[in-house]
Amino acid sequence: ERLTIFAAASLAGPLDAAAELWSEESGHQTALSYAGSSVLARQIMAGAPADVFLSANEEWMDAVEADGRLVPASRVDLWGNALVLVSRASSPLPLAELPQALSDDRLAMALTEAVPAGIYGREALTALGLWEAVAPHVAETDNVRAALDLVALGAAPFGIVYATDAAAEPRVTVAATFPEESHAPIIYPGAALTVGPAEDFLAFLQTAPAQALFAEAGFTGPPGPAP
Amino acid sequence: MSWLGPEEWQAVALSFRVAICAALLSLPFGLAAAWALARGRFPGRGLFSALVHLPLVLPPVVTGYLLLLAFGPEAPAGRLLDALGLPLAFRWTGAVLAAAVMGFPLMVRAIRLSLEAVDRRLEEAAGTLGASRARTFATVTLPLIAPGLLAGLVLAFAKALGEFGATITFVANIPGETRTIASAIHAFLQAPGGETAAIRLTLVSIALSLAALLLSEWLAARMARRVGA
Amino acid sequence: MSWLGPEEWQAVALSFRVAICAALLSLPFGLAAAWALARGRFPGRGLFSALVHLPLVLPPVVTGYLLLLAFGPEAPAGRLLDALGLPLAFRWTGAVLAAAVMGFPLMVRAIRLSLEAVDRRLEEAAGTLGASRARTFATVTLPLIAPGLLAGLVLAFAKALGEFGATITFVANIPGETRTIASAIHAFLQAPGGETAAIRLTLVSIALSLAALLLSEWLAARMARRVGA
Amino acid sequence: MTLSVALRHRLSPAFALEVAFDAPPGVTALFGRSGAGKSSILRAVAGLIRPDEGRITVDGAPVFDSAAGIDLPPHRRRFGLVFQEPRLFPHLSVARNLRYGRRALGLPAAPAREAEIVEMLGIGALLSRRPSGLSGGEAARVAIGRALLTEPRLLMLDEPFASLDAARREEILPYLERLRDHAGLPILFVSHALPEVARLAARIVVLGDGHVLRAGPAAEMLADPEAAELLGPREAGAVLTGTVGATAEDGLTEVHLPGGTLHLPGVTAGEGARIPVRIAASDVILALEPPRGLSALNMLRCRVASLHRGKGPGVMVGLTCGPDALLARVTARSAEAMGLAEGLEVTAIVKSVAIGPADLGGG
Amino acid sequence: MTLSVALRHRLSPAFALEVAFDAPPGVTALFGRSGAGKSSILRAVAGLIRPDEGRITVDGAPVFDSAAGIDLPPHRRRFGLVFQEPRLFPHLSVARNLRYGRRALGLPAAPAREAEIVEMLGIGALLSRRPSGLSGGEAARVAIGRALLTEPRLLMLDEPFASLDAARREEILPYLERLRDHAGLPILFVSHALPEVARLAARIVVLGDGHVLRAGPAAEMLADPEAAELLGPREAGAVLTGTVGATAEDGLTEVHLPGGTLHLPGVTAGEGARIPVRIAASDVILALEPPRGLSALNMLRCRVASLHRGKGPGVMVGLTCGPDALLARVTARSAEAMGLAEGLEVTAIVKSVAIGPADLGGG
Ligand SMILES: Nc1ncnc2c1ncn2[C@@H]1O[C@H](COP(=O)(O)OP(=O)(O)OP(=O)(O)O)[C@@H](O)[C@H]1O
Ligand SMILES: Nc1ncnc2c1ncn2[C@@H]1O[C@H](COP(=O)(O)OP(=O)(O)OP(=O)(O)O)[C@@H](O)[C@H]1O
Ligand code: MOO
Ligand SMILES: [Mg+2]
Ligand SMILES: [Mg+2]
Repeated sequence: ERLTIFAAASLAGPLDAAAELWSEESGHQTALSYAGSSVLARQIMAGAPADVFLSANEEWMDAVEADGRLVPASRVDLWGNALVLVSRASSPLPLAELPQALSDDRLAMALTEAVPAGIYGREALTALGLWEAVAPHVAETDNVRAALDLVALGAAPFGIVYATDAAAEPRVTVAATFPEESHAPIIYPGAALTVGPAEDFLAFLQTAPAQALFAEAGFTGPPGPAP
Repeated sequence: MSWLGPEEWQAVALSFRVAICAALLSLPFGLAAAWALARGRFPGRGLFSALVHLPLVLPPVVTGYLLLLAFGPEAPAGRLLDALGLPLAFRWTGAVLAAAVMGFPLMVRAIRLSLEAVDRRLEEAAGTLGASRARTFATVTLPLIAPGLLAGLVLAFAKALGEFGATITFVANIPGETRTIASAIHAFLQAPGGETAAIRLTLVSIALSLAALLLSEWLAARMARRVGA
Repeated sequence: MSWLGPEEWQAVALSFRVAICAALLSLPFGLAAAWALARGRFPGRGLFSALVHLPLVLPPVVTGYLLLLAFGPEAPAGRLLDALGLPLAFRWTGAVLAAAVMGFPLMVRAIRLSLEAVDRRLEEAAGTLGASRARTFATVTLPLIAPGLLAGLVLAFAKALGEFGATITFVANIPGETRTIASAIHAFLQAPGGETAAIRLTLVSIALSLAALLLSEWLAARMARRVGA
Repeated sequence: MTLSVALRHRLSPAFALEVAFDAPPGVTALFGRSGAGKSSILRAVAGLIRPDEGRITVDGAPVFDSAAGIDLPPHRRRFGLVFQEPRLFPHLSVARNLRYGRRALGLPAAPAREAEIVEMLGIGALLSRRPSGLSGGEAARVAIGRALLTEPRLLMLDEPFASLDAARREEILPYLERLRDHAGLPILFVSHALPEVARLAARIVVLGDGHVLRAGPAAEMLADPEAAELLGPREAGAVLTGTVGATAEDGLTEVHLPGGTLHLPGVTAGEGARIPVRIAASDVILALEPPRGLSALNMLRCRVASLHRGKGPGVMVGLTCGPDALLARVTARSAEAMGLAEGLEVTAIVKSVAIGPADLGGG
Repeated sequence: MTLSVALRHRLSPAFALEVAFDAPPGVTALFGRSGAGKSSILRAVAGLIRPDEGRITVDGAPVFDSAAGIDLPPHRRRFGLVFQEPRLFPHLSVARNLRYGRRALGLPAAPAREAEIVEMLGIGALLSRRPSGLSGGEAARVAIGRALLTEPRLLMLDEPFASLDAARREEILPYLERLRDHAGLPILFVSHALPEVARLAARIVVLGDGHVLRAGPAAEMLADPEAAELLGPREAGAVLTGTVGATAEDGLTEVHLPGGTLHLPGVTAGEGARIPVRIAASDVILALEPPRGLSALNMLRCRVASLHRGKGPGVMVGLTCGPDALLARVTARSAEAMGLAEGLEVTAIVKSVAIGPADLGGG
């Protein structure tokens, strides 16, 4: 019997490893379908035969929950992440100096009204009083990886991405990390859509060996118990 | 290409199967649509043409959503097909449908251009020689539009290899079932550190399409030589 | 359509501009490539054909990525164009390039099909009447492939309207500069509750393409009437 | 089997067809200047044009009837048509072009018939070739063969010999004559060459500007000085019917006419057969009395029936030679010098060799 | 200006061209059976086929020379070619088809010339139409006009009259004659109709299977009993040159030949002009002594020069009438009955009306 897991694309690396581990332990096969959270959520709401949903943001999980697709009480916050400013230069940059440092250049971000990383970034910049100044310079991308690519390839000097992305890209360095309080907590919620093995898998993801895999990729632990 | 992992091989094999099926499956429909557009004189021809072009005009994700709405497991059409033993949602068959739909405007246009270039006087001649309309179509029109059919197949095949927006939206990205090369590449590009795997798959994709293209060019050259053009 | 907000209007206007420019810009190149493929006999023709088809085969994101590599501000080609006063990065001009590249295989194939259907004997006749090769091309070949050129323009225009993967990857999504309808639709779809806005823009997109299609069908019908076919 | 055509069709603001004629078994020639509407009539009969109005029937059974709403598609009419251009299928070999019709009609292969037609048309060496490299005349011949092999119940030929040399024509004409004489099917034949028309056709329909200017039996039309104007004075002539007699060692065959005996070369019909003989008006010399010491062997005693002065310096003389009508074209000066007048007895001298195979029916 | 052609070219494993001939100013007819290679030669001369080997020169200047690596593209040769098929540009009106060449060559518009050609070809009513609806003959005429209007330095016509009626031919032939006589350009003329060839051509090149079977001046070729076999016996005849004399009231013009005077209708050349007159061998009757009371006006005193028995029942009689050579075709029986032998004096009788405008040069 195969467990179908719909997961946000940004989880790919450590999740593959975790799923393999769990398969060995439980004897269950897994099939991981990666895509953007929005796509996954809509598919689930259209009746997709998924057993587990791992979202990169809470809103899409909320939407799926409101649609009555979740196994009651199975929703759990699994991981957290940090938001960082990356650049190709190796020197750190105080966030306050970002507008000047940008001058006429572009700041790469995921879509600031649609994609979680972009939404968090805008929230943080606003909280820091920098949004007005940088907004005209923002180059929005479809997903956070594309924003990272713009920086990696030198198209934009700065970008705002997750710490996990920055860790995997040798061509960029972290110039600054956004203070945790400048944005809503970055939470990756998970939930079971079917009873049985799906719930077991969610439980497994919370075990130490699984969490270690994610920590290695730069994810932080769950920010406290689920609300 | 032993440097491809088993999951990647799976994606390559699936992509190939999906692309072939999509190209062949859309051929008769493409031919019918091209015929209607090239030869038909019916009200709403303009609208029909627009409908055919729609998958080109809409962002692929939108097309994918529309397919999901129409053929999803909870949509009436989807249920019907399911009952008929042809489930689409989140199956490779759905990937075929998505790829076919996305390549449809390309196929229709290629066939239509060929159809419009057919010398109608040859069809007249076939009629006076005793060939019914169906026979004339099969023995005169069809061979004469072979270049267009071939071009349509190549375009549909290539498009199917490259298509992921509608596919991933309609049937997700499930290894072995709906994870095509393009979906895999896309997923790899979204995950940290996936570039090398993405490049590997991209090269496979290019190789596949190159093979298809060379085959089609060879076929086209043979046909042209036979016609002596 | 007062139900569109000013930002949306901007996206519509920009999309229109990008699509028109992409279609027209790629026309001469498409013609040259189609000519080489239809008439040329040079080594590497198969590879060239594969290269032309590449944007169809590759996931759009990959194409966008490759464009970024080739024409990014740090790439030599990008620098050169920048120095020549044609900056592409994060500019609507870059969106035009991305759309043109994505539509290129479609345009080339349409023109090529028409070229292959041209009766070469008419070109011979033009030569014996004193027309140089260039003149023959301009006065005989070009008018005869008009259906293919028109089809190529329509396909490129439609594709440009629907294209966002390569565009957003290459030039991002900057309101007023590179946020086309397709990018906007895609963005709306990424957030819960964005559907109505997405549907509005989708309808505009359909209307635009319908207008372009009807125009092209009308032009094609006029041409056909003039030739009396 | 008889074809009846009556139709009205506007092709353009400037040109309309309005014709009615019958075509009984045998050859009916459509004759007329370029643009007169000959090809358009064939297209309408074949079902490729749908006339605005009219009726096209075969033995009374309509294949088209605008009033009754009948319009059989071309393939159900079973009318063969050799178009003015070859229209060969470029994707099929010559052999498959030839067999196309039989296969479409579900007729069994006819190797003997096919071999005969291929032989007659001289296209044996072309069978495996594609049409694209064929010469103009080669393509025309394949097109003729393709139509003949379908065994149609009506055959239409649109200037089939236009691009063929005289020798090739001589090889195809006897075949058409046999077809005409034995198959009992109506043949519509468009040609600008009156010798061919005269040789093949039993009836002539002269067309002008979409209308029938004149129609009637070929013999009458060709011998009618007035119709001769339409056909072109140089082409006018009479068609007489004679009985084949003995053939001498030197190859000349006697053909007996009521007014006398002709000695003709190249007659292939058997003794006793009745064959048409065309004598062009310009090939006839008139003499007041039978001359001697002349190389011309054929002399007929005739009586002047009519004299028509045309626009030029020529006079068309209608003659009756027994029951047959003959035409002679002489200069006005000769007519005067000889005192030609109605009722005068004259000798019509015809060179044997002026009557070549093209003017000889049967075969 | 003289065209010299010498080339070798393999078109297919089964067919190769290997020809050499000269075409001086005036008309050179290419004559030969279907598939003989006529059109292929025109294509090579026009630059549409690149021969494997050879030289094509105009007054010694090569337009093609395989040894020297010269191969002018078609448009730089300035050779006009009327193809066997019309090949009109479908996207241009008839008028713009006609003007295409002048515009391509940058020649100034020539309204008078254009009007003259349009009038001659009878295509005035078609000018604003597209080629697609034209009849076969209409399209052929437009194609002729299109080539004529480019004022080429060499003109090639590939069966230009194949789909035209006799009357239309009579309207175009005089134009070609004027062109031939006044423009001083070589004209290569492909035709299956020997009367046309005889009327227009100064030289005849007979082709067979890609080779030149025989070539020479038209008068010699047509009067040479041996060449007559190649041209087809029914088409053989002599071309004599006569001096135009007075035209009588009845429209007959005297044409003086050394052997006598002919009275011919339809002569349009002025008094004193020297014109060629073609007399077909089958139109000549021989008499031992001048007969009387005959409608034929033209009698020439001649001497029998040669007798050739062909395969059939005919004998080709070569005659010398003064310095002119004449051919007569009679039956063997007549030849025997008359005791025809070399040196015998005979009277050659020719009907005036047998010599139509098609056989009359000048104009
Ligand atoms: N591309 C080709 N491939 C093979 N054979 C060819 C090709 N072109 C011409 N031929 C052959 O060469 C021969 C000469 O052709 P061409 O067209 O010159 O003949 P033609 O004398 O003009 O005949 P026609 O009077 O029928 O027009 C023909 O037998 C033809 O089949
Ligand atoms: N589709 C059309 N539109 C306008 N005129 C047409 C059309 N088809 C034919 N005609 C005209 O109708 C007339 C008759 O054409 P048709 O082809 O029947 O002539 P035809 O007698 O066969 O002449 P030809 O001997 O030159 O082949 C011509 O003047 C032609 O221009
Ligand atoms: O996987 Mo996401 O929701 O595009 O960051
Ligand atoms: Mg016609
Ligand atoms: Mg030819």
